[in-house]
Amino acid sequence: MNINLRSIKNGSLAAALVGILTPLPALAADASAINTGDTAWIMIATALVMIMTPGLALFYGGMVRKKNVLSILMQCFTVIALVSVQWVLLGYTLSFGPDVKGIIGGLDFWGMSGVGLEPSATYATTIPHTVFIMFQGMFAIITAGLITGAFAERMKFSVFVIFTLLWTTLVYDPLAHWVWGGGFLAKLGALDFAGGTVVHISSGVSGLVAALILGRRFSKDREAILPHNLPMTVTGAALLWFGWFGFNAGSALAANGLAGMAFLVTNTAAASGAISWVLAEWLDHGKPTIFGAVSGAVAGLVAVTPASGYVTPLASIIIGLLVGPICYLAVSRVKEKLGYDDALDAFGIHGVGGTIGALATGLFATTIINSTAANGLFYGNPHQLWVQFVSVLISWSYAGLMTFLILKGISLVTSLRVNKEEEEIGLDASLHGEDAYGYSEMGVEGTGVMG
Amino acid sequence: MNINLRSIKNGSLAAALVGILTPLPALAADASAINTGDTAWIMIATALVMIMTPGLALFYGGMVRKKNVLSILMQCFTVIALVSVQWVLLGYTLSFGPDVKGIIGGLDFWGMSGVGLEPSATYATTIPHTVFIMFQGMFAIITAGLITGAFAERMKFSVFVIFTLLWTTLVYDPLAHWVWGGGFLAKLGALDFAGGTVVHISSGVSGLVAALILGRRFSKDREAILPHNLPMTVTGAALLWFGWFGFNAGSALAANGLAGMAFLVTNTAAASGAISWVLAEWLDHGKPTIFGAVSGAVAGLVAVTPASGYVTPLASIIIGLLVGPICYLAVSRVKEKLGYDDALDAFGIHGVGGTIGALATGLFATTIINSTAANGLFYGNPHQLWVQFVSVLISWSYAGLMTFLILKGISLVTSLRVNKEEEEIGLDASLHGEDAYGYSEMGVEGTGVMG
Amino acid sequence: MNINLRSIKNGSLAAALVGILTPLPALAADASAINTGDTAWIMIATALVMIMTPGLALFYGGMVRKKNVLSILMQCFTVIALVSVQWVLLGYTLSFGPDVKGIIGGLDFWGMSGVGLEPSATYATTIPHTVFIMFQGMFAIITAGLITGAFAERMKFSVFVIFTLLWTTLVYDPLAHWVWGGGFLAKLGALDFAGGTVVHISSGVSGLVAALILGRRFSKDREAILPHNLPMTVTGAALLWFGWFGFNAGSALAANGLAGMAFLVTNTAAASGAISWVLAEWLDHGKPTIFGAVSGAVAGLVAVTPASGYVTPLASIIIGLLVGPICYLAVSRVKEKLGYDDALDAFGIHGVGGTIGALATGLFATTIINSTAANGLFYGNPHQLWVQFVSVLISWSYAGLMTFLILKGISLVTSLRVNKEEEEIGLDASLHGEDAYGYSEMGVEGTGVMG
Amino acid sequence: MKKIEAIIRPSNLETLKAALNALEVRGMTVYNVMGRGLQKDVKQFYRGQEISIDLFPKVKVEIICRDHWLDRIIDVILEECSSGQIGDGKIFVYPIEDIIRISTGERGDAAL
Amino acid sequence: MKKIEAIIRPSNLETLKAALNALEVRGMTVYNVMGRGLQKDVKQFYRGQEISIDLFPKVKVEIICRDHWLDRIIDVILEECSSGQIGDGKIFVYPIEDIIRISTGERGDAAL
Amino acid sequence: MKKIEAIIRPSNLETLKAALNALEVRGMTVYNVMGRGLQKDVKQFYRGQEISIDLFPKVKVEIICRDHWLDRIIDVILEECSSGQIGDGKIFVYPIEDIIRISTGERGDAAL
Ligand SMILES: Nc1ncnc2c1ncn2[C@@H]1O[C@H](COP(=O)(O)OP(=O)(O)O)[C@@H](O)[C@H]1O
Ligand SMILES: Nc1ncnc2c1ncn2[C@@H]1O[C@H](COP(=O)(O)OP(=O)(O)O)[C@@H](O)[C@H]1O
Ligand SMILES: Nc1ncnc2c1ncn2[C@@H]1O[C@H](COP(=O)(O)OP(=O)(O)O)[C@@H](O)[C@H]1O
Repeated sequence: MNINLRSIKNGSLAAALVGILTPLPALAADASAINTGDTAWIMIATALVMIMTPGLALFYGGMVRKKNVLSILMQCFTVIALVSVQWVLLGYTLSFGPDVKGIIGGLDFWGMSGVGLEPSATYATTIPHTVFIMFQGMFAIITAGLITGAFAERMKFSVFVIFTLLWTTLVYDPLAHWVWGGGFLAKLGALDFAGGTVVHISSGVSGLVAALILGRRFSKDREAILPHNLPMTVTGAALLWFGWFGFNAGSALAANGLAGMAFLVTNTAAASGAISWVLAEWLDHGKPTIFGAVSGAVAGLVAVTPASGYVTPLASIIIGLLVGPICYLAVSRVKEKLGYDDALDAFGIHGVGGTIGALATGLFATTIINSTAANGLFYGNPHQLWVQFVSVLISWSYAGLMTFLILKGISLVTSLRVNKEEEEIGLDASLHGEDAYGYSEMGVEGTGVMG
Repeated sequence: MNINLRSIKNGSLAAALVGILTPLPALAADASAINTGDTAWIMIATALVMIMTPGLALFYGGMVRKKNVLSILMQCFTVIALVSVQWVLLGYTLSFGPDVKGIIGGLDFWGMSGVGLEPSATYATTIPHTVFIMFQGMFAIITAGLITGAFAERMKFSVFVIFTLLWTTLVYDPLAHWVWGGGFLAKLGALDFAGGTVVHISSGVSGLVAALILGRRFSKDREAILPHNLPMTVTGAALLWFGWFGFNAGSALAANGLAGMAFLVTNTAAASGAISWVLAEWLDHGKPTIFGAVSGAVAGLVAVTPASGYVTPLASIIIGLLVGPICYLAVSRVKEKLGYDDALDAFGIHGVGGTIGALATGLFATTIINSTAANGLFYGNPHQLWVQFVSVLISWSYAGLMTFLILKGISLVTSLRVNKEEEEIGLDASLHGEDAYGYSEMGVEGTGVMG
Repeated sequence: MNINLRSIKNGSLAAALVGILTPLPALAADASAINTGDTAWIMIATALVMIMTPGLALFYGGMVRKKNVLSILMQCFTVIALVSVQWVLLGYTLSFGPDVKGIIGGLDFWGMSGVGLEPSATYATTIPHTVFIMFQGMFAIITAGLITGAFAERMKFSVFVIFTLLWTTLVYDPLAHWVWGGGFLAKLGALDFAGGTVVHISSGVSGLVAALILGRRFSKDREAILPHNLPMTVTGAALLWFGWFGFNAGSALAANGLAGMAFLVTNTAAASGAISWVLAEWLDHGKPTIFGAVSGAVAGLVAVTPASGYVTPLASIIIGLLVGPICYLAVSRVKEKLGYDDALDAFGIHGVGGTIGALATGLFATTIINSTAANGLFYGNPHQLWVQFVSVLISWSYAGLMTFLILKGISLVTSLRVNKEEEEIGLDASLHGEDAYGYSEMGVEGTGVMG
Repeated sequence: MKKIEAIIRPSNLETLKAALNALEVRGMTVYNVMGRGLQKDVKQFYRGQEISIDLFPKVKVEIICRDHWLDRIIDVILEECSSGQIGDGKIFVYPIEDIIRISTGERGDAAL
Repeated sequence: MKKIEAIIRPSNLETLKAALNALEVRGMTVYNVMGRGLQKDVKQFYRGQEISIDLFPKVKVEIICRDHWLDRIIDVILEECSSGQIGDGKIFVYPIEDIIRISTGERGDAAL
Repeated sequence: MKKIEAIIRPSNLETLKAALNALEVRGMTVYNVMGRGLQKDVKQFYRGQEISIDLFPKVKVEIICRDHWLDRIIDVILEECSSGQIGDGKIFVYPIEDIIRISTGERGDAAL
């Protein structure tokens, strides 16, 4: 307020407008509390999580047909842009603002008001508040991005924009508050180090619901749909693995021993996930594939996400070995059987893998790794498994129900899908008026007629 | 010298040769002053800025025709190699050596003489001098790289090599000194946190001048030229966004609250730049494009660069919302009207965006964010806007004039462009004797006849 | 043990199973010794080294024919997965466990037993033990990955899996122990800052031997084999350069002045390597190529690897200028002459470049840069050159011999190569049952018949 | 013997292949082409620059067959690829003088 | 009816398309091909290994037309695509027996 | 004059080009095609989903030649490209009515 007044005293109205949302140092902790090492680590961890969403765009983009690759990149890029702005205006404060009845965060930080150069008084008190905000913001971004894999190659872009804004505000922000913002699941004692429920179950289950509501792609029944560029998918997977170090080890919110252990188990879980998926398919149909290897690695990363701050190296290997074959069966058998068109397996990998990880945390968590946390079943505390189960159940139900309501709501106003002809032409040309590879594949050297 | 003597005493002549340029710890500050957190942050920030130039290569490379993509990659890679060496030999000391009349830096540090393991006595005194040198060096590299977008698909490679060496020495190094090395613009009080004038205006305006001097591509009038690989362009944009965190937040030269705030505003400006560009084109021609989204994000990043250490989160959103539509009009309308062939819009995005950013800094800068800096117009200090305007004017004039002189000079010796036939064949084959995609697109599995 | 007991006391058998490999804080140093800045730097350096192997996959993948690109990506990804697990189970302790007669490390740390949140008592005592373990693990991964370039486009995948596991255990782990784990080469005084012998000579020479044993690709004599995607190769090279900052500067194991200097010389050596290779080919056949530029950069990075903690900036430029032309001649002349099919020049660049670097360290090393190390010949200490020569000789012999034995051993059980028809079809389809680019290049929009 | 060239929409290839299979017509060669005809231009936009696209991706299916098969194959193509919309494509029929199977050197009908 | 196959330089495609448009000849099918002829080899270099390239990227434009259009179209192609340099390309003329428009089943001239 | 279309395995292209060179037959146009015939399907797998591939990458070499050259060229193709295995490919021979060299406007044999 005082700033606001000052600026008006300065006779500048614009300043009033701007000033209104400028920091009120008053509200914040002491700057001297900042630890440069922790700050350096979380800033770079934030950059690492940021690059995961473009990584996801390549991971998904390589899997679709050439005529739809831009629509995938556009969806992921749009998520980054929209959620980045939503987060500083509203999302952060809904998730991490002062707890209101365990349900949602208060509006104290809307538009970054009261956010200065100092640490937050509540969270990550050794790093600037802004760094904590950005780190958490990148989680909100990628979570909304993950869903896109389920309804790829058929959703209208305009619908996608509305859906993303509603979903991140009504689904992600509350869930993040419940688990990390001092909400009721936190009070319940649910363990979710880096987002098994908040990130992977919420996006995976929402994806499944979206896939069911939108229905199958027309071409799906006519022909098999092959990835148009697997090297692109592998590149994306590599960026995901790379960024996941920031995702999990950054969730320690400091450059300490816990971060180091989270880093290690993240890597071994990814590795054993890749190994177990490839072994499963090798036994099943006789060929070890790179598509299987990267899928398994991502499954391993998903599964270890909630566990990464609580389990031992060996446990992480076991988690990876478990999740690979299960996700392989989910995408190669169950999906076929039930017939839903989860195009790029957002549910099959993130929904299933996140659930396995959340429950495995209830088995393998140990206070030896994290004295501030709890033991799991294998360390003599069966109750934790129950708590994990409850939090999984709540995440599934809430994400599923809300996604259903949001999409049904939108469908009252407009159809969710492009029409058959647009789908045949491809979303790149029909929705975005672009070609991914110009004419170049046609040997006419990327040229067209000027309009 | 003493080292030199010592080595000769050691009876090794070669040592004299090598030793001559070895560190003279005498000159430097106390090593105990090093802060490991700041050092960790600036080292990684340096790596982040380094990856921006390959990112730029992909961003630009995807926009050209298949037959020219290698020439783009070659130019960017050549810039990295040449400027890296020029910087340690001469560039750094010209930019950051002891100020000589506010115009240029002294030669004290040529060839890294006097540079040891300790911090500089003048700059970033909490990190090793070498780290500051490398961080600044990466800025010199990408700046020279940005220009290439303007004269893409037609400049001779030999000419490019000469131009790059002259330009970085005669244009970049002095400008960097004026603004960051204690030169006269610094004394004038110009605010340029991470390089709106030094990096973006200088490269953008130089690009425009180069495009005018070289003239339009022959094929430009015959046909529209489409990007041959937009996913490559999107990947490059993602790496740019990723690296820009190091570019802007690293410019705090410490892992502190200011770095955190710079990180945050960098992200929101990029996001709102993408949103505003896409909205502009959506309204203008009816299609939201991924090419527009990434172009807008880059425009937002460019515009926030000079402001990133001085403005509030909300201001960064406003800056992003402003720059998107303006750059969109610059590249889609103004360029057509005036008819210059700024092939990949180096001027349209960096020249225009950098100018907007530099001026916006004069509007939105506030001592609330950076107490060591000044307020802008909206915070009651109209003078700052004037200072910004002057620094913009000087950057435009100097970069434009020098680029004109350098290219005219070279054109006295040789023609700047490849001939029409070479342009038709493509620069990859005609200048570099390579094909980007081998024969593979021709289905003959990447094979040829052995010579 | 005590943990083991506790868990059993807790009545959980599974815990016994898991607990057995959980940390024994007893063994470790004091957590308070952790420096957050050093920890932040080494964690991110570890992530940087991790991304090098996918970078290598792209670097190599772009060089092969379209029909084999997935086999390359699969080999690199498999290396990451297998060695990640091997390292925590066995590799780390063999390399860095308590020295046994200078030959190998003891088994104290097998399966990460005795590894907690604290620093190691022996290595990098300012960062958590886990961080040191992961950093070193990434070196083991990329080393095994480098070899694949030599036998590309023809090795059976099953053979590759066995080979990798045996090679990393029998070749890499002992070598790492000899040089970095307190083994006999360390005692000898060999200088190898980041892995000239352990990483590059070992992989390069092993590659040469493997190429000789496997023999030439059938198609090699029929036709020239062109890179199917040079932009992919350039992207990979960029990631390698980017990651190499973590590789070399991270090897200081702290965020200090030595790290900063290693960072600087790494960059200049890469740059001058690129320059000298391009100049060499420009003079030789008249065209400067991007393939040459990236090859030279990698050669420069390889050569500076062992020297990066010991030499001055100028020395790094000289090293880069030397290694470019020599490697160029190795791959363009020597290989042709001798007729071995080192498909992607693993030996020509890593074997040759690593050898040059190891010897150059014996010339240019100076205690001015690293007071804890030794001077080289040019600083009056000829003995160091002799020591370097011996360590090179030992690395060549050991890596060469062991690789020979391992492959001969495997060939007793099964043939090492795919058959001629599988080679013609391409390894992607014949070994992995996948196509890199689906049908998309065929204009039928990435579709096939459902099985 | 005749040569049939059918230029069709890419999305019809799989169903056409299946239908020909049912007829036990397996032999075919497929081309990736761009076609222009009555189908009207579409607009694309790159950084606001409007491009009018008049070449559309098509697939050409080439089938060499004995004369008495000609009509049956044409009928199958019409059945599978006709939506009644402009842009469905065309069938061209050409004379052919000789066929040789490379693997065996057989000539004429025997080579099919 | 005739089939005209013109193998041209890729850089001539746009101007040829425009010229044919002016003639109201819209129907065409375009192929991406590689050609060898009198044009002499060029050298490429990969890590110092010399490669001699003798196949050059060309574009094939295929036009089916009524007989009386043949010469006019050939003239246009010669006008737009001839630089007098080796490598300009060739025009091949073939007989064609029948045409069917898939969308309607129309045959012969009517199908064009 | 005749038009020869040889559909061959990609791996035979280089040797065929060399052999034709020896015969001083340089002119040719090469197409990147997919072919189906007697060659039997192969299986691929994407995330466990089985795909059966029945189109294989082939290369089509098109050579226009004077009539008396026909057999010699066919013999060379048979020599270089025949492994006796199914999938070696086919040679098709077509009539051609006219040839024009674009650079000079020459017609008929002179244009070759
Ligand atoms: N005169 C022609 N010569 C060669 N190809 C043609 C001709 N007319 C049409 N085609 C091919 O047939 C395709 C479909 O033709 P079009 O006129 O667009 O629709 P329709 O087949 O319904 O008439 C075109 O894209 C082109 O490839
Ligand atoms: N005998 C031939 N058979 C098939 N295609 C040919 C033949 N001769 C030339 N061509 C095609 O025509 C193109 C141009 O021919 P070329 O001899 O290089 O120049 P010009 O057309 O001026 O004679 C070649 O690249 C090739 O695609
Ligand atoms: N009836 C046909 N029409 C057009 N192309 C054909 C026909 N039969 C075969 N081909 C082409 O010839 C190639 C090889 O034929 P295929 O039957 O597989 O082996 P072979 O040549 O030994 O008989 C096929 O891939 C296809 O491209």
